[in-house]
Amino acid sequence: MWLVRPALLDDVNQILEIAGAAGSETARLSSTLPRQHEALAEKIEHSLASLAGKATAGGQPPRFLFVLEDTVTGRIHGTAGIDARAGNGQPFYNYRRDALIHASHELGISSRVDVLYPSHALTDHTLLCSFSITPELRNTEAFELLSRARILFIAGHRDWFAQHITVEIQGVQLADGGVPFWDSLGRHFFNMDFETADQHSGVLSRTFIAELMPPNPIYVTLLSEAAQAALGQPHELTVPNLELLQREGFQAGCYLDIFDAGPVLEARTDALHTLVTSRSKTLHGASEEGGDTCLISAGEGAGFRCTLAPVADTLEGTLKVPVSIWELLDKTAGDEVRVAPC
Amino acid sequence: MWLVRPALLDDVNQILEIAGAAGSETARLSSTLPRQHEALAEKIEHSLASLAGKATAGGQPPRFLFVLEDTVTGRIHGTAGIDARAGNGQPFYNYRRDALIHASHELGISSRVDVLYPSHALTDHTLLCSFSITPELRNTEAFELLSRARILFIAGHRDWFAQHITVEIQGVQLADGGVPFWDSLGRHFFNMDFETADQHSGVLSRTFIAELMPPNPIYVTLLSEAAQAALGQPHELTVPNLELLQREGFQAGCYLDIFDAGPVLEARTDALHTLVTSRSKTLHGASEEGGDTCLISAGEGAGFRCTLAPVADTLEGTLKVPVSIWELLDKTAGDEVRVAPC
Amino acid sequence: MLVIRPLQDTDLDDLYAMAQKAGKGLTTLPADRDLLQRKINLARETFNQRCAPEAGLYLFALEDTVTKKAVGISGIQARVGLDEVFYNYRLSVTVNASKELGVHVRTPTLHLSNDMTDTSEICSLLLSDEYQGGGNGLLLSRCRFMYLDEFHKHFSEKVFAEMRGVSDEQGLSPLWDALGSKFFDMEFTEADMLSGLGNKAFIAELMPKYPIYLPMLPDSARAVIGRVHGNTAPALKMLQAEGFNFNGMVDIFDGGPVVEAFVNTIRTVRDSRNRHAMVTRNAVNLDVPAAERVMVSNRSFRNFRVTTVPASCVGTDTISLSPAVAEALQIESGDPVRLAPLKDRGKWKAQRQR
Amino acid sequence: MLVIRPLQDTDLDDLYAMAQKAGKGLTTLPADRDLLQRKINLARETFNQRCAPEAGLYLFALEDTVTKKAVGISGIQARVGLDEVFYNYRLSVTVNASKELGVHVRTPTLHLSNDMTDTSEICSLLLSDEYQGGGNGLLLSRCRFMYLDEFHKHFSEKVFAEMRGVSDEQGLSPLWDALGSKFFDMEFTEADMLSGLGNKAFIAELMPKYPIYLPMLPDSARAVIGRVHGNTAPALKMLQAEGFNFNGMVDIFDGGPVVEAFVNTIRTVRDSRNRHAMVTRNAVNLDVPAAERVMVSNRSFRNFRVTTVPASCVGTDTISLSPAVAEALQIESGDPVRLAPLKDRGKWKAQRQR
Repeated sequence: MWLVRPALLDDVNQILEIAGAAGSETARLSSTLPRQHEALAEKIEHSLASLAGKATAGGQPPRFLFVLEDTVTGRIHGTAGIDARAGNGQPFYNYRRDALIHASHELGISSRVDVLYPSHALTDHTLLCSFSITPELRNTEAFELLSRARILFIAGHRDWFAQHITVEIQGVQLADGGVPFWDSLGRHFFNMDFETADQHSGVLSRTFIAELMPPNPIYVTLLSEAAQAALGQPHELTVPNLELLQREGFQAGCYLDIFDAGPVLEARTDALHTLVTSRSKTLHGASEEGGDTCLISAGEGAGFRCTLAPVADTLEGTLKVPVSIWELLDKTAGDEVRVAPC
Repeated sequence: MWLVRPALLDDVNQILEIAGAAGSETARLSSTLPRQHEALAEKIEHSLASLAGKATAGGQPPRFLFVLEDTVTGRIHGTAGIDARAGNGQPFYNYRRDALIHASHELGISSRVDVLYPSHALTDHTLLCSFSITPELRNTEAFELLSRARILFIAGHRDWFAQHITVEIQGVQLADGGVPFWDSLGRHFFNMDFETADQHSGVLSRTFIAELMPPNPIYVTLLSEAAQAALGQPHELTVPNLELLQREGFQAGCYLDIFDAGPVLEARTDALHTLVTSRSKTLHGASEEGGDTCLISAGEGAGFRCTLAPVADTLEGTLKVPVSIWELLDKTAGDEVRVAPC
Repeated sequence: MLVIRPLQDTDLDDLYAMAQKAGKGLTTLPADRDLLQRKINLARETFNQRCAPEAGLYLFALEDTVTKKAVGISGIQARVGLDEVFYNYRLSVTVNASKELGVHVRTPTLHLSNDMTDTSEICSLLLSDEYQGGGNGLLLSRCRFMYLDEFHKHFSEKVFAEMRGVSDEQGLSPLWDALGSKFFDMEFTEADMLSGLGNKAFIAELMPKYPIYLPMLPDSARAVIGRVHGNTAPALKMLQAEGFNFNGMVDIFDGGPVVEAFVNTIRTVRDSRNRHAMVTRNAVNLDVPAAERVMVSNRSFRNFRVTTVPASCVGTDTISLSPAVAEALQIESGDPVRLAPLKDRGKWKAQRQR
Repeated sequence: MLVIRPLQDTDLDDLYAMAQKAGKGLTTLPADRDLLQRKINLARETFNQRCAPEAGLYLFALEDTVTKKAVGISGIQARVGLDEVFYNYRLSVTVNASKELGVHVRTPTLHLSNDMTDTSEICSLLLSDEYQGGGNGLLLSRCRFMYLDEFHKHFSEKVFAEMRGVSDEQGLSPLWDALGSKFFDMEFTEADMLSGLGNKAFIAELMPKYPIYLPMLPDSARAVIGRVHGNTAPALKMLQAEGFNFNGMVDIFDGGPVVEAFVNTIRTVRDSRNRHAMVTRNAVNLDVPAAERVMVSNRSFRNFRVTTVPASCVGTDTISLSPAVAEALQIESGDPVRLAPLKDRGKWKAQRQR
């Protein structure tokens, strides 16, 4: 069985294996997941404090990290995070793509001039982040479970999160590791390769972005052709994730990632599909494994659990779920759970 | 009876009376209506050409001007316009209000810095404009007729208009004529008073805005307090109009008028209330004046007419309307009309 | 004899012929008769002080007194940026640094600037091919410094010159290709021509307003920023010898540098001396090398005239001039004149300074 | 006798006392023992060439040889903007014009700039109250030009000084109130102090990046841009006399001007002359007015020393120095020394030039 639960300090080594080897495809797809033992442990501690509803040192807003566990082997196969407030108390950087129209009345010329404006407009939105999964699980129901479990968590702890929710999709990266947008823009100012900058942004304070980012708007027409083509384009590996998020109700707007120009998706939190379609139910036993497979979650804070189970609904608002699932959720008959259709 | 119909060249003098005396309250509220005979005549000619579906010299997009006529006296009491494409082939200027977050990690300081970016993002949206009405008709059904008739025109000529529709609401102006936002910003660059600039923007090519507008973004915190307070605020006289437009589905976004910082309202054209609730019906006679008062329009292009009438609907999709109205609309039984509830 | 004098109506044909031959390089003197006539008119108004001093355009012709033809032209614009907005890019540096990461990056950056507004410009230099050499170009250029000095109240303290930037044989400019062409939907030569014709509203309308970070431009474009066209290198060298320095501004189209100097530090100005004319019939060999010549001006505002004579004519308080030279300068014995060496380290100067 | 020499460890207490007295005006020398000690250490490393040449901080003390106390300090920063990003505003002009409307408007505009990066700065001048007057301030300031000239390879061609801007008795700055305070949620003195302590990351983080149009600031703020504090006016006058000019840059906090000069055109440099020391026991009246004194340096990089002697001591090839002066300069007869007048139009200079 696949189970999504909060990350624990004991998970550090296994998570590092997933986030692990620099340059692996998995790693590239999870820039906000630290690759250093200490930084990761801190992130998990912060998550645990957030789950306990505790204020943390420095008054950082809550951040949560969940893992995908194979309950048979006990092994961890993926991670998924939520930052309650994008930027975590500091500015959250994006480029906002906008167009100016340069027109000469006298010459009868009119042209559209695309400009990338530095923007912090998404600061303090809730952010889905730190998503990583072992490659063999892509396009499986475990993948969907891991991603959507977060929305059930948000549904169960709605007060902790903002009205708007955002997720950054990794942008175009070539087979040789080159990132066209970065190579055309950021590299000149940060004087480092994409991997390094991306890792810094996950681990360090974001002061370095304020310090190193070009302070003025950027004309798109001066970017390399490859960089222009990459604006707002997702990395091909992220397409399944992107589609999943679009089904959730996320839409690409005018914001782009400052490092790789990947699209930034936005949604109203209360309009997320999983949240809207989820229902609170009372847990009951099922004699046989019948019914549609659903996402089912239970528990508050550190007790949060989410899994997939065949569910039979009853007219009385109770839910028949196999007893094996009760244990996984750490709940028993009569307890409240939250269920959402797959 | 009140009738809305396309403006004709014969109307010039009467329109000038309404738009007329500089400094009158009416005049202030209709900056895109020229106050010069020749310019107004040109505008009407352009409207007539547009109504005839003719391309105009210089390839300017269609622009329409309608008048509100008292059919008893034949006098004109108001005007309302539509520009099919805001900017009329040139950039349409707004300020886009956005916030940057200036935060120092080390000092633990974080502040929101509002910035006004020059923007042309609303260029080519359809624009409602040139609205003026004699003061005694404010808050009457004639007022509503004049404003909403345009939406019925759009409904009947949907292909001529864009997907998005915009309307600029006049911003704060003091009793002494001073415009706080202009006095704090534009005046320094345009070296003229608000009235002059506003009139130029209605009459001249907008080249002068490209030439005179400050080329860089503006920090809100450096505006005068009165100007800051005026950002996005409507002139009090426009409140009835604003409310009417809000009922239509228009909403204020992040755009502001570059001269007075009045709010710029936006809507999806196809979602406009009058458009969504309007129906095509076949005209029939009514023996008695019964039924709810509705907006009723008919005619294509230069034949467009719109008035208010008590209407009795039938189950068969026909419409019973007093015969006096038929004449007003220049239609007869069996002709198609468009009707929308008040 | 070659003499500098104010440009006049009768010069139109000669000027037009020169402009036609010069081709595309000289944007301030396009081969357009109407425009050239307007410039002549403006120059006449200027010398006659019938236009606002700051609007003045002082144009000088180099006349061959034998053929009575104008064979060269040069000018001074009293103030730029009054009628039309005057644009340059300022070549600046943006520094981004992070202590935390040990990163320190300098990014050369072009900022759109109007900072030359209200400054006097030396401009419009053009010399017929047949008259190249023999110091004629120097005379045409340097006579302006004598005028600037003489009538400095009409000009700014600092003067500048825009130097033609790099372009290839086809008139293609690497900077234009990488930058301007992305914003102006026209050819370099067309843009340059429009700008030269004084039609600059299109620049305000079409120009990118935000700074341009140079690392985003290709090497070919970055390489030409602040560099002059091969044909202009001698002119640059001459101005540098006069004390002009690159002031950090470049042309918005081709990246050519702007050089500037304070009038009172220009070498020609510093080395100028006053004398009185002494018209004499003593035979003087006028045909000496440029290094042995001095420029003599008649110090007239309205009818400024300059020619060159051998340095050997210069005395302690006077200068001996033949009747022909005096006539060319429209002076008589006893009239004050002002001298300056034609060449750097010219003989006369060396004599005077040691 | 007062002698200039490199700052050394034993000066910490004197320096601290001076900094305390000076109060808030001098941001590069705050009364902070740790910081001052670090500066002394850096200066030692610099004179001993144990740090990168471009990181050098050359600090000189003015020592009273009687009391052995340091009574003044002045310095040269080899290059600014290397360790921390160096910010100024460039005072520029934005021109907007419309022919159609006949409008032409010039808007003074502040652009954030890092353009002083890599330039040498003269800085940190401080003189004890009891030693004001008698040319001591001139010595403290001008000894730096002798050093810049002598070791010009270690410095940029151009040097600059930031002049303290206008603030009132309470330390309130009109420009800060109108501009900085809107973006930095702190007091002017705190910001200035943080900046002086070398903690400049906050500037990159909090500073407005887009240009500031001056008409949007109140008159009180506009009036002080490019103007110096009353207390700094004499220092500005001194630098102007040396040939320093306002270069269009102003301080981002208080609007004080930046003045700059090419080292080789600084008056002290131009008027410097070499001599050989001749130690003599002839009685010389050392107590002559500043105008009649010359500065004498021992031309040493590591142990640079300068003092003043009467101009009357200067001979054609030599200069007569008393044993006490020679000892103070740590030289002997026959050693080369370099001289420069202490005051503008000082007696010695006048003698030399005519």
